[in-house]
Amino acid sequence: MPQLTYLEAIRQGIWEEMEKDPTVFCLGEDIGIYGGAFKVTDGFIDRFGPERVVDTPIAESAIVGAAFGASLTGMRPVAEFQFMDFIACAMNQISNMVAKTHYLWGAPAPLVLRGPSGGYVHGGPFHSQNPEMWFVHNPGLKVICPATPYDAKGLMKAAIRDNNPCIFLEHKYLYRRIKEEVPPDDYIVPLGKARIARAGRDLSIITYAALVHTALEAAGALSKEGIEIEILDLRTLAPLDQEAIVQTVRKTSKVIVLHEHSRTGGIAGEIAAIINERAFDDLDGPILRITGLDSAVPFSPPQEHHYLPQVADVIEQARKLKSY
Amino acid sequence: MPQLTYLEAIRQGIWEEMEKDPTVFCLGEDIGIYGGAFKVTDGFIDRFGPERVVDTPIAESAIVGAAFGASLTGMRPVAEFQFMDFIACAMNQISNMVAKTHYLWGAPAPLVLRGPSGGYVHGGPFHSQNPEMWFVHNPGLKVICPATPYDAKGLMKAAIRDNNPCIFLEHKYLYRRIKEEVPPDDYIVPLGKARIARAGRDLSIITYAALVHTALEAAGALSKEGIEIEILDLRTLAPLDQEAIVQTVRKTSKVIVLHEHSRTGGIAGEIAAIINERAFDDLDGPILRITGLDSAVPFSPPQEHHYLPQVADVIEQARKLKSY
Amino acid sequence: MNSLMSNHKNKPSPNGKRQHKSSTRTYSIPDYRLEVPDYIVRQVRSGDEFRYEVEGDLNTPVPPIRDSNYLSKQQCIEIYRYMLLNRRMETALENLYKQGKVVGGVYFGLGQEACSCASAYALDKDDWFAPMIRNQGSLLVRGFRASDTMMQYMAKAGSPTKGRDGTSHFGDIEKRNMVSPISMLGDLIPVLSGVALGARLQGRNIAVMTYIGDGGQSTGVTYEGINFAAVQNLGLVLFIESNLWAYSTPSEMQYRVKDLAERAIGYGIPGVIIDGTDACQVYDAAREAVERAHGGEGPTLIEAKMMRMKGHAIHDAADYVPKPLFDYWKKRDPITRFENYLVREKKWLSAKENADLIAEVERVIEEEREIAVNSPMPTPESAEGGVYCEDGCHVIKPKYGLPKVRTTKSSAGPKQTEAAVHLK
Amino acid sequence: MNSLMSNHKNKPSPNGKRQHKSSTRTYSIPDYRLEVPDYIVRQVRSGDEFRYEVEGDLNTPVPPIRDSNYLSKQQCIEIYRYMLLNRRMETALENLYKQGKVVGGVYFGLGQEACSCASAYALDKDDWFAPMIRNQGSLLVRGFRASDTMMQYMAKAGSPTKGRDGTSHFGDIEKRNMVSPISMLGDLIPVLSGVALGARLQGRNIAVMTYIGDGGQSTGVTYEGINFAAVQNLGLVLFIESNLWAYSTPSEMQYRVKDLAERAIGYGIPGVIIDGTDACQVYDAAREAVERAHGGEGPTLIEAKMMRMKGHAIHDAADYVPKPLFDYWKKRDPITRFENYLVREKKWLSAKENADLIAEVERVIEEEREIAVNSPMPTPESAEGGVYCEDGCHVIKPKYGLPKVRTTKSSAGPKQTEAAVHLK
Ligand SMILES: Cc1ncc(C[n+]2csc(CCOP(=O)(O)OP(=O)(O)O)c2C)c(N)n1
Ligand SMILES: Cc1ncc(C[n+]2csc(CCOP(=O)(O)OP(=O)(O)O)c2C)c(N)n1
Ligand SMILES: [Mg+2]
Ligand SMILES: [Mg+2]
Repeated sequence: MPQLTYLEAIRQGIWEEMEKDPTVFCLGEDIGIYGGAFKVTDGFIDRFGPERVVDTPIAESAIVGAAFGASLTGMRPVAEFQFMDFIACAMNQISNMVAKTHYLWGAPAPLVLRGPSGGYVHGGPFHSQNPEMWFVHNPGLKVICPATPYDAKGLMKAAIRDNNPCIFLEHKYLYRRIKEEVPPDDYIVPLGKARIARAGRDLSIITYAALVHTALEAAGALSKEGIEIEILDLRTLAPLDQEAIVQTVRKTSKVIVLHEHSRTGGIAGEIAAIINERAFDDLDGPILRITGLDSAVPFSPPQEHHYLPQVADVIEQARKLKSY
Repeated sequence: MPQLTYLEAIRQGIWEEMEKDPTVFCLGEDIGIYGGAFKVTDGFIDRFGPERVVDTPIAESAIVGAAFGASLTGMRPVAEFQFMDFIACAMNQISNMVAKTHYLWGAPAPLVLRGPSGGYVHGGPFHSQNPEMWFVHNPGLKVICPATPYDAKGLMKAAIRDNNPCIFLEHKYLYRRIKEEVPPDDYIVPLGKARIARAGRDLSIITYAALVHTALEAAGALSKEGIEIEILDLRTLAPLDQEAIVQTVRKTSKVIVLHEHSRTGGIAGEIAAIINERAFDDLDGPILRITGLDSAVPFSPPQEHHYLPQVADVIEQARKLKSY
Repeated sequence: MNSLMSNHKNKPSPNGKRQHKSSTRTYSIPDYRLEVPDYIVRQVRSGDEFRYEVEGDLNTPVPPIRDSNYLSKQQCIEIYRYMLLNRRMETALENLYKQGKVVGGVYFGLGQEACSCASAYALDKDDWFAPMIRNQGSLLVRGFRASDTMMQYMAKAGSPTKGRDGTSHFGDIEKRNMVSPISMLGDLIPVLSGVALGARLQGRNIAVMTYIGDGGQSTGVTYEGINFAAVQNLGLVLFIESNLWAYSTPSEMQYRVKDLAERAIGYGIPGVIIDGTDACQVYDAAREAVERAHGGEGPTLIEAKMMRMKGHAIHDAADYVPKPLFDYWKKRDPITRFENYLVREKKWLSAKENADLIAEVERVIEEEREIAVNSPMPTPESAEGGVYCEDGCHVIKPKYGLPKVRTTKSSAGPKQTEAAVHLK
Repeated sequence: MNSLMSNHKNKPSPNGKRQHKSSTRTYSIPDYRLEVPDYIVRQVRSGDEFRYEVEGDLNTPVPPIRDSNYLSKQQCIEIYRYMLLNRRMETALENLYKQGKVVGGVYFGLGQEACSCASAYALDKDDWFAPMIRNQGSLLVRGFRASDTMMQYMAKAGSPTKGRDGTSHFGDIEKRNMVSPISMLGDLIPVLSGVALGARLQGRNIAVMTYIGDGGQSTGVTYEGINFAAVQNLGLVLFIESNLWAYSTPSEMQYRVKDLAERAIGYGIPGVIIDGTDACQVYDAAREAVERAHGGEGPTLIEAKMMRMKGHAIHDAADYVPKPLFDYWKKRDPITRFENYLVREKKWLSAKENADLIAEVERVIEEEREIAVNSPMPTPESAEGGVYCEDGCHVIKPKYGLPKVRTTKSSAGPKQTEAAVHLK
């Protein structure tokens, strides 16, 4: 099986869907001849032509609006945000137009809004954001955050085939840093199903995207101390796999939620609430949060390092919780 | 002391600040001669002139941008959204321009973005929203949600004087429905301090805005059954008064969080996480959530009633939790 | 990529290099009106209060209807009938409101019926459209029933959104090709452009028509959408309904240019001005724009001048509107004028036929009202479900046929790029 | 409320009512260029690939510099010096990048130095401005040090944002009246308008200058901002930096009109075209716009035509740009041309003086580089704090004096309205 980077896996996922289904097309800024700021759609225009690889003006509300409009005619648009930070520029279009459509008037809107998110690359406050919670707290959207090349391809294909608007957050730190064997075949990873990234008995870390790898590294180190960590990779934040969350809590009774976006109002809160509701009696210690700080993401490497969760933070908190 | 409605109290708060401080001015759609869709600024233009009561084009990003720009020159703008639902149209300006300013480059941005939010008036999906969580999850903003006329005036005055950007959500259901004695003097209610709206020993309900009144009504009924509810009115969601939350949990050991916005990603999650972190051992039962459903707010009265938390829901959940 | 309409005249300057070149540019903005009103509205202080005042000549005679280049007698009568239906439906809604049967408010298109009805009348079946709040007449033309709109206002179970939304906020992607509006103004414009993009990918140049107010057009997304359609050469037919007011704000405070049609210049697309109270002008402009769309010639901006003849919604008495403006435009009532045109001028309808037609319309509206009133309220539980399109809830397929796929000799698989990228 | 620039000629039509009125409208868009380039860029297929191709006459001679109506010899030399500083600073940044000292990428204003420097040079001390990413020269003119920008790029503790942000993302509301840009394009425009609004409330008509690219202007917020300034008659001086590219996208795919200055028409404000590589044209246009602003005459849109002479940022080799375009614009290098003008044409600088000036600039940049390199990195903990402006962290007071308050006889207290409202 070929080794693919996370980025190549995403690219392959979109490419295969475009080959297979003529209703799939791409639009976004600089995605044509240039192939996108991160080269995700490199070569697409040569293969599929400018009709299906539409380079747009810099106008995020128009991009989302046009994608939505096209989806109403039965197309499956895949719209790129050059950086997910710019999704705020299309907030109304996404929240009030796209997300509410099916509930209000019954029209399916099978579109994918994708782009790079996340930090750890010194992108500064406007190129490192993790805006997922806005959309998790916006009924009608699916929010997808893959951690591995295999998942990235399979989730992308699932998102394109899904009949709902999907926000697909590609972690830019992972784009070229991780590689794994990815089947060249047509497979999907279903939306809404978490996966155990590592099994363990002592303590669960619930996380997703780049931090799955942080958690894995910490778990490796902790294992040497005899602490066996279970890592739940959520894969999608909406729908959220409540069953999987409850199961891992039942198994380990101790939970750390690890996320990159800023703490207050983050997904850790939602998970804490779910655990309270569904597994209150199974809990053997407080749910700990390891998260980004409550500020913008600072630019300077020492500051960004301090802002973002690190392996050492995970190890420290895990030790603390283990001995609670 | 004169009896004022919630709306009149807000109006008085802004009016007094404008009388006192010539740097305070208002801008927004239809706020001048018309006095605003809800008449909050009725008569302001006659008193303060069109220079300080600026009727703007329909352009929310321009309104927020202009307010922000003016604030950089030492003004204290108070910008109205005709409905808070339309705040999504200014999301980028708020999130990336205004909220990050002080952290990134040290400029204070003393502005207030205010407007009617909330349901219970059959406003339908685009005139009933509670967008507060987007801003709670956006470091740099203060998010204010008064429940009473007294607080509405005092919090408004505090917001105008605050050196940070404040999102001031006025619950439109309360505008003309509740009245209380409001001192005609200059007082403020500090941002970030919750208040006990009713003391009790059996169970805490943590809530804010219109639902404080729902909780009070339920508490009255439950009291007759011998269940004594403590009601914590958060007043501001950012900053969130963690101390007050922890104290009420310590006192009653049982918590219901009651909010109107849709469940997933709501403030109940954040509160659950805080309680877990800071009062885990004090908890004697799962934290229950009574919230809006995970959908848009439907228009039809029976549906809206079903969507929104009601007194009966509170009573039912409180009984359940009491006997946990 | 030249402006379609502009004609650049850069003559060399006479007196040397310190002068700039002759900077006169001429553009074509056809203005089909037979009368160009001349007044402005200002914010003025009067005593202790501010109010709006109108200044200008408000005593000009009512212009005639401009003969259509396209409409037959029968078609004119049909449009007239839709305008009557539109107005009677709104009268019925007003009554339902007074009877306490409406949830929320009622929005009226009074004075704008020609614009709603004659515009939508120019669309083909396969074209798409989206109404704004005042275009309740457009819905009738596109085959929705008056009871649909009435049930929306009454939040009935039988309404197109089953109670979940009100007013003209509903859509139909199956039969009538309508996108549901949302309250936020302007967002529909890129959406309709996207509909045209989708259709074109399926091999069809369709027209996509929507409306925006003189107030709503101030939103940035309006121009993102117009520009997108211009650059992509999509068949957007955008009516700017210049009805002088945006809620309580006169258009003078919304923009600084005389005619919003002039905005078309900056987008390199045709801009046209019409009298929005003249059904023939509305139809002709719409039809020409629709034909351009069908021919793949791109978008058209049509500014229809008229006046909103009631308040913003039923709660609003519009006290802020200077009375003389109402008087002026009342004389230009689109239905009265069209009636005169058909009955007196053209004699295409006898007085009797006209009376019969009006009676028939009233009968229809009464029947529709009955249906609407008799629809039950939705159950509370019907608030649940439908947030997502679950498996099997809809079959999604391209509306106009499978897109043709360009075949290239290009590599069978995606590139394996190691190119430099923005952030690593 | 009439368009400032338009001249409506509505002649009655010759052949009866079926024709529309003569629809020609003329506007003034002064074009100060001494050369109007004539080419277009298109997306074309070549073999298995798509690429951009330029078509047109690229062999025209380089135009002379247009004498300024305002600048003295000394001022010209000063602007020239800033342009040199601008370029050398960017060369230094490129070297720092190669030495691995820069965090993230580097953005260049190569080919655009005249536009950055001569525009900012036209501002008074009390005016405000905000740069975009390529306006690093403007910062120097406004009194920031080259080391400020260098430290930003190296994310140093001594940088204006203390490491929290990079590039030209910093501001100063105390001394230099600069608003920090954010990455999202267009949002600054309403913000600068708001600055002018704030100042006007304090009794001052100031100019507020900012820039937007031929790409960035496609954002809706750009036009919300322009319109706000137009309606409020605020002293916005907006430079559209038409440098042919927006990242990899040619301006032909960004909009469909020939000159973005034409957008001014639709906003009822003056639009001007200049050669952005000619410092004198830039200055004169900026100065006239600033004077309009100071006189309370409202906003001005200035389109500066030039070319981005490097990739989007340092990682981008700009392979997509057709080579002949680079060749064409290389001959129009703003610094070489201005140097020729000062040294050969005007003889305002001898060769020796010019060499001394260049040497002095290089010395300054080297000193600044030293300062910047020697600044420490911030501590990790410095990521914390400052999210809110806590009590006492800033004293907020009106910059230009307390606003004058209108006194009215109106009631001493607010109204107690029971008027009908939107939703109850
Ligand atoms: C983005 C946005 N901001 C504010 C509003 C509130 N609002 C609803 S209608 C309206 C006035 C619209 O005026 P106009 O566009 O001229 O349409 P008209 O009512 O005259 O038909 C306003 C301000 C809105 N719907 N959307
Ligand atoms: C709203 C928004 N969308 C996308 C981007 C990403 N982006 C940054 S610069 C750029 C190109 C800008 O081109 P232009 O405005 O012409 O400026 P230039 O680089 O040519 O100076 C893009 C697409 C952005 N910064 N903001
Ligand atoms: Mg209007
Ligand atoms: Mg550019």
